[in-house]
Amino acid sequence: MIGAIDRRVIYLLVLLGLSIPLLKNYSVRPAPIAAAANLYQLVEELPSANGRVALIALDYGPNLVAENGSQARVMIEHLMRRRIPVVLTALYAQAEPYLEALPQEIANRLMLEFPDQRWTYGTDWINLGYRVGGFQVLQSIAKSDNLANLLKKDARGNPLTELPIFSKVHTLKDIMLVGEFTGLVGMLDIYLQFLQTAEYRPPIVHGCTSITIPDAYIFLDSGQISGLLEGIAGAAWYSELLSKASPARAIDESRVLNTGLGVAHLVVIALMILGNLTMLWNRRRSE
Amino acid sequence: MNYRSRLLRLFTFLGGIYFFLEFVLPESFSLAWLGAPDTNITFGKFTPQISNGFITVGAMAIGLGLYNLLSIHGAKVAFRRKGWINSVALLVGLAAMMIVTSRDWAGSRQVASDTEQLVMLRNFTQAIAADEESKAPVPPVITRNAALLSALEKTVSEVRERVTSQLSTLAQDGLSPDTPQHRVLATANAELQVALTSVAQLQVALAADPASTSRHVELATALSQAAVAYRQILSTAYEQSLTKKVYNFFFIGIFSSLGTAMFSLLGFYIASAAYRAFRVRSTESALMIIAALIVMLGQIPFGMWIWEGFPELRLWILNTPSAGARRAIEIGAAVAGLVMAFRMWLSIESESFSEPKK
Amino acid sequence: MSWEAATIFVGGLGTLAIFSFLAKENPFYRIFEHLYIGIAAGFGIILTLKSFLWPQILQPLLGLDIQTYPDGTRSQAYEPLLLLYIVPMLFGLLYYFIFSARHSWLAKLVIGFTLGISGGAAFKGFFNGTFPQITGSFKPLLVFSEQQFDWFSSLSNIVFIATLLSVMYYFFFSFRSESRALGKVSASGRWLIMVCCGAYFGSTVMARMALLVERLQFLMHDWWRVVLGMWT
Amino acid sequence: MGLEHATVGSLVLLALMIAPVLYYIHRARRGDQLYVRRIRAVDAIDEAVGRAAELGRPMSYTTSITGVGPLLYACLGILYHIGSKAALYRNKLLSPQSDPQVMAITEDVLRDAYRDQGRLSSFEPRNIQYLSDEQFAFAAGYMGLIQREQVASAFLFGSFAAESLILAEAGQQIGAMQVAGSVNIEQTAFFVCTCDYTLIGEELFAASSYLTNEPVQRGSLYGQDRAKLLIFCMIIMGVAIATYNSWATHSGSRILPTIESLVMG
Repeated sequence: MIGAIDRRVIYLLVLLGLSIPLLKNYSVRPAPIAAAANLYQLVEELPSANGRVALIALDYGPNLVAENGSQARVMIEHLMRRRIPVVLTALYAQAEPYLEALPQEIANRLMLEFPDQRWTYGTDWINLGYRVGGFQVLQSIAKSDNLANLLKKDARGNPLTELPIFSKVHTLKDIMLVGEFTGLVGMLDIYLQFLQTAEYRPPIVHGCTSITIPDAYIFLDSGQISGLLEGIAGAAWYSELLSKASPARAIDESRVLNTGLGVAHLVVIALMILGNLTMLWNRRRSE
Repeated sequence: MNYRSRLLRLFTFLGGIYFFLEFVLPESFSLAWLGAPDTNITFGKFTPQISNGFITVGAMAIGLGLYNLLSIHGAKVAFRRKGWINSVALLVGLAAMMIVTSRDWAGSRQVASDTEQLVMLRNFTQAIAADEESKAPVPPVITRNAALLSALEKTVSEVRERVTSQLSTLAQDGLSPDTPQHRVLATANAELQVALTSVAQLQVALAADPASTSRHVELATALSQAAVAYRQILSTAYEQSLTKKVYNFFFIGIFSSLGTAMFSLLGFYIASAAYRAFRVRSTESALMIIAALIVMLGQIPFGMWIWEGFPELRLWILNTPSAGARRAIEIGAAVAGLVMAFRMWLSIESESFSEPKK
Repeated sequence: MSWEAATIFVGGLGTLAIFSFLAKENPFYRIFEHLYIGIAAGFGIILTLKSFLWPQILQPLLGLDIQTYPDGTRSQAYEPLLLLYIVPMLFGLLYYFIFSARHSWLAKLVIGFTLGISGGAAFKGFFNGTFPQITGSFKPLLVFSEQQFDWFSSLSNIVFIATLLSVMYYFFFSFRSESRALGKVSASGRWLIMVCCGAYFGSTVMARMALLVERLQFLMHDWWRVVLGMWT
Repeated sequence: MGLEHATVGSLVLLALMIAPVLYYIHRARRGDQLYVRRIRAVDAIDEAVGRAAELGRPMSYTTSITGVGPLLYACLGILYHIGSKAALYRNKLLSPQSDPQVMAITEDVLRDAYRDQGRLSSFEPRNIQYLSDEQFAFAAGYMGLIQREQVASAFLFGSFAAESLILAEAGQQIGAMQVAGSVNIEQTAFFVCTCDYTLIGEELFAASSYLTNEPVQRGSLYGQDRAKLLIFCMIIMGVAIATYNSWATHSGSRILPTIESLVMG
């Protein structure tokens, strides 16, 4: 009778199943994802020179960076290419380093791609840093008629009145798009619940991890969010569209990651089949 | 029911009353029907401040966690109980991270307070012009302009000195010219020099005509541009500083890599869960396995090779049956949560566990 | 070795310590577990100060955000109402009475107050969070698009509503029903929950594996390069 | 649009949902017998406590990253029950914590449980350990703790995120009997795969009324079912209206006033 396989053997199988494709940097074209294509179109058609900003919330930590990080990267890059000012913030403490590092990394890459152009802090993006208080922060932002006065300073301690981006931003109406990237339970709900007033509700687009895809679809279906990036698959297809639009763009890592994941799924499916075979084998042997 | 439990019920009620009233009452209402003159009260006017107050109450509790850690692990170290070395590692990590994070905080606040000098002068220039029109009870314009000029003199020279020393230390530390940081520093420095020269010209004009405030608007804009560029230089320089590098060593090196490593354990655990639990024993488990297989095949490129309809079917299963089940569970939990919130707020609790007995 | 290389090296070391738990709970894992808890606590405390208590409460309270101009006048007058923030700060200190057996009831006051806050806020939360979900479920069973009967959407809506109602019915606790039909509805409710669980399990494989793939990539490329750099 | 302030419709709906709860609590207090069906997983809690007592190994109870709120309040009912049994059988109950406020509340409830069993002297605050408010530092601490203590029964109740499978697998690896309950459907899938018994969604809220069998809790559960029945019928009505609108106009424009417009104004 085949005893159940020891879990350490299973862990080893998973390790081998994943490491081999990664060693050879093996990657295939990602599967087209409709929601990612619609979101790309939505960002493409945003008016860019009216001083209104895109509020990007990075509510993920080191544990979710693989999926949410890739999504935020492709969307912020698209906004920066279209010269739409980006205001970054987070209601999740662990997002602090990404709020600083991510836009700078994208700006550096864009500056390498376009040596004559500049993307600098204060004019193309600013970082409001991590804000304590969850829904109460969003409630105050929605209610405020002078955001610079309410939010006081950015993460680097500069008064917002000093930063060029904030010269035209006064109320919620000056935020023309909200991008919320998270896999945390209930985080998107508070943006949907509290970042709105009776007269104006900024369109909210969402980058979810694959575990929260089903919930995200409820909100997409009920119209509470206007766009969705589903896990790394969404980011990989968005990145594919960006590369089509600007061929000089370097391939980012979402493509290799997407392939590695495909292999990982096959390992899990094989284990499920193996589990059932062992059970059937034992049952037939015991009769 | 002794006075203590009555006091507890009162405090619990007070906790929730603000948000309840803020929801129930309309945006603004007048007490005219009470005979009071046409008072128009907007109840939610102080919501941000009151919310901050509520968050402050919760923030005070951070010491509890610290006390618990220090007492448990401190005792282990003091009495050399089993595994005391690990407690030493914990306490060292705690102390080191507090020091490193507060040094990093101080560093970035230093950048802000250095730039504050230029911003303060800009505000002062605007205040002189504004107060003069509004005839505010302030010292006469001439003395204020004189104070402004001497302060400008001192600050501008400080800024120039600081920038040159900052750029030279960065060059020594080997910040190579082709890095984006270097390019950003170069452009920021160029903008700063332009702004400072126009400030100098306006200083001369102001010295020549100390009573006028006609050039103050120009001076204010020049000072603003200088502040923005100066801030850019200082913050980019701070990124390369030792404090920031040590902070990154602890935060990115240990804290977030351990977090990412913990999360990635799930990759192994999900495989062992799939092997152990996904066995066809009943209709229920069969349905579960079929749904899982379809969804998995629908989200990987390889699934497409077997049948290109998988992503469609995956979306349908996620959108229809599982969305319906999920929404039913969520509605049920929300109703239960609402009822529990109501009972909790009005302290309609069971006799068993939250009656403070004598 | 530069600080960047040291950061990558210690990151890889920590990752291997965590992975060693897969074999067995061991001292290498234990030391990093405790280090991780200590660092997380240290970071959490300073972060609460840095991002909330100092900028939003203490700095305005102490008037440190007011600039004094060279001629002695001030950028803004001190707002005395800010002193009210002292009340929640003192009230929050009641938490520490939890440690004294005799006065622990004082801690109950602030605990009750905090429970009350989330209780009071739940009503608005229900109408903005859950109610749109309820109204979002009012899907027509017969769907027409451009005057044409759209059988696929109608079928999907019927399945959606049937699932929603049968799972909701499964969660009724106090209805006593002997009728076989209602028994069937409740049983199908449980089956559909299982389908939902299976679907979620499948969709989470992507997320879990995503990070494992990223971690392995980090170990194999970045970390390995630093380790080789140390030897040569 | 969002509902900034309550409309008349929303207040009426709120009253209609709360009224049956108050009414049935009153009736339950008066002593009326209200039928409430059993949930298998709730009986498993006592089974697990008994197992730990027999084996003489500790138990663990965690609400992981659940914050202060109605859900935590429901979990406290179960904590009180398990704490009382732990006091009765003199069995060690470990409770790793991730939020200082929740830790204070947990200690408060367990102290009451031990006092009500007359065993306040054997209450060990040191078993309530603060690990970390960071999700995965907590998970790392939890994994190490229950493996070193060789826990016999593990209870996981509240709202979880990704760390749920780590906590459940850690218990599964040492053969602990695990009873879990979660409001998040994503984590329920993992608990179903790794734990012996799983409470799904609002069964977690109902659990404390089974364990304590108290009139207030039973009445509240009974009334809550009526509130859900109201929503159940509202959905049926809403679907009927939507179907009629769609059928009558072949397009989807609205004739009959939708429930949404009534409530949201």
